[in-house]
Amino acid sequence: MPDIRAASAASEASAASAASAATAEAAARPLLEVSGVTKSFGSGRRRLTALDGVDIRLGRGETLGLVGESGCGKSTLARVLLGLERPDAGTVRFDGTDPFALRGKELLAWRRRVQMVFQDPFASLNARMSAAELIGEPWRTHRDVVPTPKAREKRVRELLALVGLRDSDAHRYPGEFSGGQRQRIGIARALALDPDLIVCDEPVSALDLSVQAQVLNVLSELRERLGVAYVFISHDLSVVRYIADRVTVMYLGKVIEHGDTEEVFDRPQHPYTSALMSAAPVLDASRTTADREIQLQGEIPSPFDIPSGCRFRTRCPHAENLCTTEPPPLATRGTTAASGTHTALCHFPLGVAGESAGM
Amino acid sequence: MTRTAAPAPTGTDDPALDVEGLCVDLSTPLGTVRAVDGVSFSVRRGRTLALLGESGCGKSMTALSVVGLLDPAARVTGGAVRVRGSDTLRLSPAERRKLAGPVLSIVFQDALTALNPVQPVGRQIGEAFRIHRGLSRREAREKAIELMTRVGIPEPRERARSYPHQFSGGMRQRLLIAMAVALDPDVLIADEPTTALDVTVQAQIMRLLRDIQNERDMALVLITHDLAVVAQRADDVVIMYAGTVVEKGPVRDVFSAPRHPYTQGLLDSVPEHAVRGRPLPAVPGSPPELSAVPPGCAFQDRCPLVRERCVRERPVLRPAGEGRTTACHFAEELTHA
Amino acid sequence: MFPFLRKRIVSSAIPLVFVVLGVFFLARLTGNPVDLYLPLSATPEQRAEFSADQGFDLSIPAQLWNYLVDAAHLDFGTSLRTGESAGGMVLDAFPVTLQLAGVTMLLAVTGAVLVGSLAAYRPNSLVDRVASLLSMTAASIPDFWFAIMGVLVFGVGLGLLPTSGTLGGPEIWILPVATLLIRPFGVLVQVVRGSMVTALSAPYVKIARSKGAAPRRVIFGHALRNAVTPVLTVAGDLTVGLVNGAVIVETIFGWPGIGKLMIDSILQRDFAVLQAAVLLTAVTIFALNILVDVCHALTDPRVRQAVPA
Amino acid sequence: MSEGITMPGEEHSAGLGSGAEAAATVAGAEAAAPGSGTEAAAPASGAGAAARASETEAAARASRTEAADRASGAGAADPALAPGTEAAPNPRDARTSRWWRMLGRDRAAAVGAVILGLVALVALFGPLVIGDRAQRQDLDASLRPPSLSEGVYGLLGTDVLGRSVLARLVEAAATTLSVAVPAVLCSLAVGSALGLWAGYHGGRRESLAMRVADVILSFPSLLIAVVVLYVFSPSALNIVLILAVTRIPVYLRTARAEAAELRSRLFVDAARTFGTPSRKIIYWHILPIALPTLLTVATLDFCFVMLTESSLSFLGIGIQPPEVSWGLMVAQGRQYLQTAWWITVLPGLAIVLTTVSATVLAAWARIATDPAQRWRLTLPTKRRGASAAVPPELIP
Amino acid sequence: NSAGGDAGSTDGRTLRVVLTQEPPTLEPCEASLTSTGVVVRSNITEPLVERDPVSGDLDPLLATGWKQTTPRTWTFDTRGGVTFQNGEPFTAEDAAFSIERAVNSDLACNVEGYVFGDDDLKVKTSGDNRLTVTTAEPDPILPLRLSFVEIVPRTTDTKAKVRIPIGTGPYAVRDWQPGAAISLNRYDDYWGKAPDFPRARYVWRSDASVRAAMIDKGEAEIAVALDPMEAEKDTTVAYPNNETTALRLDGREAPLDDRRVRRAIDMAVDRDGIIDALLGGLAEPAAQLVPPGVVGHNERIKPTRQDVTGARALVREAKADGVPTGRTITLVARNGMFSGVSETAEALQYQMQRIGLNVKVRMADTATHLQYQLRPLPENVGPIALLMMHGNQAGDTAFTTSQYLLSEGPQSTFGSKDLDRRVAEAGALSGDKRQKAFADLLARQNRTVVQYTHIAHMNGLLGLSRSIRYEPNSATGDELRLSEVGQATAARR
Ligand SMILES: Nc1ncnc2c1ncn2[C@@H]1O[C@H](COP(=O)(O)OP(=O)(O)OP(=O)(O)O)[C@@H](O)[C@H]1O
Ligand SMILES: Nc1ncnc2c1ncn2[C@@H]1O[C@H](COP(=O)(O)OP(=O)(O)OP(=O)(O)O)[C@@H](O)[C@H]1O
Ligand SMILES: [Mg+2]
Ligand SMILES: [Mg+2]
Repeated sequence: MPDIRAASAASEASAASAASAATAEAAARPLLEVSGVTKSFGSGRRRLTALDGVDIRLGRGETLGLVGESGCGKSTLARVLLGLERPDAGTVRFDGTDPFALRGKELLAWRRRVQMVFQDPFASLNARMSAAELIGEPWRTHRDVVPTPKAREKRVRELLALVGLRDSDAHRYPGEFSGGQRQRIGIARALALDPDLIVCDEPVSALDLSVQAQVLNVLSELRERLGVAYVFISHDLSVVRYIADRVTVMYLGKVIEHGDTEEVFDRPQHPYTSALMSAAPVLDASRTTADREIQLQGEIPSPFDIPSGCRFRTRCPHAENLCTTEPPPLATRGTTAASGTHTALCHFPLGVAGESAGM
Repeated sequence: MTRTAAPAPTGTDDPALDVEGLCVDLSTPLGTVRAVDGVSFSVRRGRTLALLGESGCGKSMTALSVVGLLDPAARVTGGAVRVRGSDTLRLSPAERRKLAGPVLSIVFQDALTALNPVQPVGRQIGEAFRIHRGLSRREAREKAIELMTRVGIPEPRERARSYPHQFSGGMRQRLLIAMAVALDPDVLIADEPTTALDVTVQAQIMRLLRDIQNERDMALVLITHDLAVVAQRADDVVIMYAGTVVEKGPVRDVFSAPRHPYTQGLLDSVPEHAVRGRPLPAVPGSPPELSAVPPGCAFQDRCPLVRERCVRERPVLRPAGEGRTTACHFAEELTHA
Repeated sequence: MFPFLRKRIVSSAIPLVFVVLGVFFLARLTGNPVDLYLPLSATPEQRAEFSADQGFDLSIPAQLWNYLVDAAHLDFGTSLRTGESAGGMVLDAFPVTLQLAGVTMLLAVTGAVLVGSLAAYRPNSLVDRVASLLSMTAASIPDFWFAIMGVLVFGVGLGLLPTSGTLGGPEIWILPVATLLIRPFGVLVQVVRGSMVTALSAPYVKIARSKGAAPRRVIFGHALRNAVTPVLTVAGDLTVGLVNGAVIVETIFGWPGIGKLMIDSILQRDFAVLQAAVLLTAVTIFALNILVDVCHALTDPRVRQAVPA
Repeated sequence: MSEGITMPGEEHSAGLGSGAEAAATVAGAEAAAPGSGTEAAAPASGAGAAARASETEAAARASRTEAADRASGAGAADPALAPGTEAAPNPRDARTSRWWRMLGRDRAAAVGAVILGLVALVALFGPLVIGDRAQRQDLDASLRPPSLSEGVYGLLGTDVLGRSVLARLVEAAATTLSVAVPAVLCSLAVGSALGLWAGYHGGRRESLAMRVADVILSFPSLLIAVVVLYVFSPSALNIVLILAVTRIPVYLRTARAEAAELRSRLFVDAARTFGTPSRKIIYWHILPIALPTLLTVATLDFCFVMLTESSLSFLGIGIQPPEVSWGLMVAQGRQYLQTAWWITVLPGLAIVLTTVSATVLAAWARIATDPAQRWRLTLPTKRRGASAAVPPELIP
Repeated sequence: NSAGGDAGSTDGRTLRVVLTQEPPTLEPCEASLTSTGVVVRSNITEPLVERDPVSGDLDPLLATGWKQTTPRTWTFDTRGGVTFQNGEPFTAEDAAFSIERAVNSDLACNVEGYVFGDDDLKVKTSGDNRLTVTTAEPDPILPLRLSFVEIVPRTTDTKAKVRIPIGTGPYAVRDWQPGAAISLNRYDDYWGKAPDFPRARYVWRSDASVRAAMIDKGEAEIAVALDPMEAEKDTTVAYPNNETTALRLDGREAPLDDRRVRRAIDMAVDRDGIIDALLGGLAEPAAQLVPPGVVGHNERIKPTRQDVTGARALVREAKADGVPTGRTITLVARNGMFSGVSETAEALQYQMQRIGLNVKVRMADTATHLQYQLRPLPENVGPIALLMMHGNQAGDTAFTTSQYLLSEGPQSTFGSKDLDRRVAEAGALSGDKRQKAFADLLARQNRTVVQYTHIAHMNGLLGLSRSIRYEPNSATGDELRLSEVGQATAARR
């Protein structure tokens, strides 16, 4: 992507320093550590547990893919990470500090470090603000980041260039951009504060194929050059497989599998993961899925009424009595790649060769 | 035309739906533009035709004009839509209403809003029977329950009294399908029936559609921009770009050997084929605004093969192999690439 | 639905208290009614005696306390003007207003639904534009002017209708109702049109049409019930306006309703009646709001199930 | 239900040909020039190419918009101002002229705007022109019918005190507006502020604000009017205050509903992730979006305020003579309905005309300010489809 | 009750009367309230004596004769053979009871304060037909005062006021539908001449145009208080109603404390213009507070002619002497005082401004207006010119002077010692001397005090359907005698 590289020297410099800092500390402690986060909505009989003891870890410059059925709590987790929602229990540690304990200046400082790219580029940009205003919006609050109007103008141009837009686009309004271009504005806005972590909540699912490719390219380019870490939420498995270093699979508010991307995709341990993989249609007509598709029975249980024991048992092809009574243990399997382990929450994790999706 | 319950005999070569040279004009801020420009395709009973293309290329518009549900801002300015031997575009509204349901039917994408939020779903599903068969409320309800059973809604008798918001997205989509196939239409158009759903649900829906299609021997027009779905589900594919058809043919052939650079680009940008860490080979740019489709080839701005001829001359659909057509001046180059 | 109602009832009762207190104090602000009820030549002693009789010599908090205690026993005092029980007077006057408001709103809503739907079905058609213009004009005609014109034209000029009054056949309703009707009708036509336009462009309407449903079925079977929410809200508020403010119609046509009673008792400083009347209308408005909520819940199953936040 | 479909008289060829399309094509070609010019300078490969291609595309689109605007507006595009030569058109000018053009497209709204403009001019400058004519009495000239022979001031006849009805209409315009406009603005400001705050925060603050609205609504406003106007002085200021207070709930509810809906929008979430304080989110993001609706409500409320003021006059507690408003004129003149219609019909007509104009203009403004609807104004009326809905908050 | 609306159908047997408002009560001791009296007096109940509205003489009614036996005692002979509508015979006991109830009880009857002040009366009966009334002070006009006491049977409640009375009058209440109508039936055992109409029915409309419309439409036979605009119709009759409008100038506040200014205001008013344009020509320019026919009315004082230049000169003169003529005078008027009141106020304001004064109008409601009208007068409100209307129903100037001319009079802002003394003296006189003393008094106020700018002696306007015959008189507004209404057998006038 030569033209992104051709962005101004300033951003190059900041990018370089961020990247080197990230590598230096990466081993020391994870950028993000979420443990036991629980979040529920409503009350009484209408109480809905959206997140139930979720743990995730993310190193600097890493990309974590988050997949799972609709309504399993991915977006809620993202909102917790962004501090938009306060968890009922559990801890969030960002670079060692708990963002929910922060106040005033410190809170603002933390806000600079975590940003979000939203699923819907149409809804997440205020249609009445120009691209420049949108990108500069964070600076209205963080006045010290780019103090002078001149510098802001310059920085907007840099950011536009960084995401592959032109200077002249600065004065256009979102309505005049295509979906892909809008999503780039969203990314540029997320970058305006030089964050360490960007949470992407389904950033490409509203876009069609060719645009999706453009946006994915911008994201991976930035990771390489600026060392940004991503939490990447998607239910398009091929996209996750393409972009993520690790994958976390969620089901009904719980993390049920976690591991390196290749591991999880090639040797899923949890029956749900495996079913998920098999359900995804593949392009290659020779490998039609009809024969090997694991058909899940029944509907996702209501989040108001989560099944006892293993929450997947109602639809699991391998469910046994044990699954009804006992919550499943965390099964860990030795790793193949250099870092991390491959864990699954299951009484009867699938074997290595067994029902692997074998992509 | 009066409805006859018996479906036309299968196996005839008469297409169940034959669209020919369909043109749709759209009034926009910049004047009238042609949103659908000479689209032709036909589909026989029991077969599935996929309409594929980028967002905004006119797929839905084509579908809506076939069923006669266009917005007032749009109107059909040319072409013919033939079902059961008559051109629906030339029928009066009342005659057209007689076709809607028993002959032509459509499933919309957005299951969240496509069901009437204030009516019990049973009533909505049974409505077609009340309109076309004059059944009583109770009979229509029984029919609705049957249909709900068919599409796999558990406890259909109780659920028939529920309202749409009490169903999950996937269930709602199934209800929409039930509604659309209620009267065994000859042709079912499914406009992005799974876009909003996640993979496991999507798989369920596609399976359901396939089963129902086989069972009732319908012609299915499947609109989507998901290549994988097309690859797995369709017999034939029509690829649209900026309101025109750029390539047409059996799915297997088209996907294995695209004869249009746009088809090629689409296939390339699928992440499934990509190597991690390497940039995806995306089709650069975005499609032309409808008000400014350039003279010559509509794809010229984004085409890697663009030549001077493409700017001057609009390529027409030409045969390119058996059962295949393409609209590219340089289709051969792709073939041999 | 019941928790929802319970919550609504509790939270709406609080304003009631404020209204009652507010009226009490506002009424006291208008001054002592003694002069109005004693002959011009009354002596200071007579005035003092009268004040004492009516309890106007007490401090305001003491008066308030007495009032609240009596009100708790459903005793709203006696009217200074007529010497009758204030509660009784108010209850006598109320049905008239309620009937007027009820009939008016019934007609306004039905008419507006018909006209508004027709206009919305073909936006910008001739029908639509005529309906819009007429409804806007109707909504901006001063009502007393319309009433007097009505009396002169239909009552005296054409001799078709009685000029005024409350006793008689259905024809006596025509002019008062028409006068009350014009504004709510004009407003509602526009609201119905607006929300019908939205409803008619909703996807479920497309689905209905794809099933071959005829226009009537589409409008009344599908769109209307979805469009009715804002119409209900507005109609509710318009009814509140009528309950509180049918003064002009009641004045002109001699209908002994609560609006006229209220303004008379304000002008006559007849506090007991005023307080009773305001309390009753406030309760009615409160009930009306609940009714509107219940209607919402009836027409929209989503509201019925909404978890109160 | 197929009004979208027209029956083509003869078979329509699938190719190009319609005039509109040709025009669009020309505009596109024109626009292509600058786009390709810039492209030459930049290197091209990969995603960069993608980005650049869309840039040119966007640029072309922008200039197309202008070109088309010009073409459709004036009917004659100036070739000298072709997009290529035009460095940076002053966006403000362009925007202003676009407003005018959009107004021109809606004949009813244009007429409404002219009427409102006239009323405003008359209200502003009329009193200067007429001097004390509105007050000058001549009991001998009482109740003269409109006539051409009595000079300008006799044009619309005289009232019972022999004052010129024309002069009084002019002076009344000023009073009426000086009551209605501040009343509407006050309630708009207070109600909106409260409603936005309540709607954005939700919870207890929301129910508090809603209860305040309930109290005001269930209070007989006549009582407040009588108390304030009879007990305190019945000045125009007090009428303004009363009207403003009683109308607050309308805006409060509307603003609350809008804010409650907007607070869950993604761009508000986005602003929160930057740490933007709520106050500023309301001001930057919510207010601008809620404003058109609120303004529409305000315009419609304008009508209500004028009518209420008139009803107050009917009950004798409105504007006090010798000040004069349209409402007062209607109310005072009603007893002469049979003998001297012009005293009451003319001010009534003024009220109706003004409010209908305002309503029509408000409907237009809603479309014109909504980027998603605006284009409808460029279509011929018949094909415009549904125009913007009157907001449900149009509560009297 | 068919097409005719509230007032019932046109059956020729029911006399339908449309009033301005519903009577708050029909309690006879409240009959001096116009809205009650117009229904009750001489229709349902009757007094001992009644005053002839035209001649001003007292005529016997339930008393056949009376005389002053001592300076403080009057004896009355009551009429025999009279029965109440409940069938009981009328005796002197009933008369005594009624006087006790109205004047001496704790009911706080309106008539008590209005006619009798604080003084209680001693009432004694001797036999069925003789009644003696003793006053604390000599009272030459006691019979006149007693004409305000309506006679009710002994069975009437003494603790509380009654809403529906029983009397000896020609009509008895049949039915009162609150808010809608009051129906009367002819009392067949009435001692006097039986009225023409067997039934009567009162309804009320506050809007004058609706009342007029009801006559036009044939929904009522009589409509009271029509707008002067209707005067040209042949279905209306004007009658002098004893009301006089005037501006009361508060002589305690500058610039009204200067007599020149007060006189200037008097000269500024265009009485003829106001009467012609605003009052439909239905009034007479006034120069005093009492109209002709009232004892004490002075024939010789003429209404002031409008003289703008003269008035301006006076104001200038006052100003030159340091009177702050620029101070804003508030002209207070009452909504609904008479038809066209707000226009009249505007006209007065304009005319006062033309002579160089600064005037603003304040239209008030009855209660507010009363605060300005009655002592204690409001403080710190600046100079007030109160537009007021005075009705001397009793027919004797004494009722006027005690209220409006005494310097401490309840409705007077100031006065002079000299005038106060003369008022006291005149009150003790009777006959021609009384007339002359009061006439002189009125002229003197115009010369020396100038508290009032008299405007007009008003006329009422009655709507009368062609089917009836009725001659209104000055009492009609307070006492509409249904028995005087006849069927129009021949063409009316
Ligand atoms: N504010 C809220 N109030 C109540 N329930 C909520 C709220 N936010 C989310 N939920 C519920 O929590 C559950 C998880 O929602 P969430 O949006 O996190 O799912 P998701 O995995 O992002 O789904 P999708 O793939 O559809 O975006 C859902 O059942 C949702 O209905
Ligand atoms: N009602 C409308 N008014 C104006 N333009 C419209 C309208 N409906 C569709 N269009 C435009 O017509 C073109 C074709 O739209 P269409 O809905 O057929 O696209 P599509 O291929 O179905 O896209 P998607 O995949 O996003 O559904 C688009 O450019 C769209 O913007
Ligand atoms: Mg989500
Ligand atoms: Mg579509």
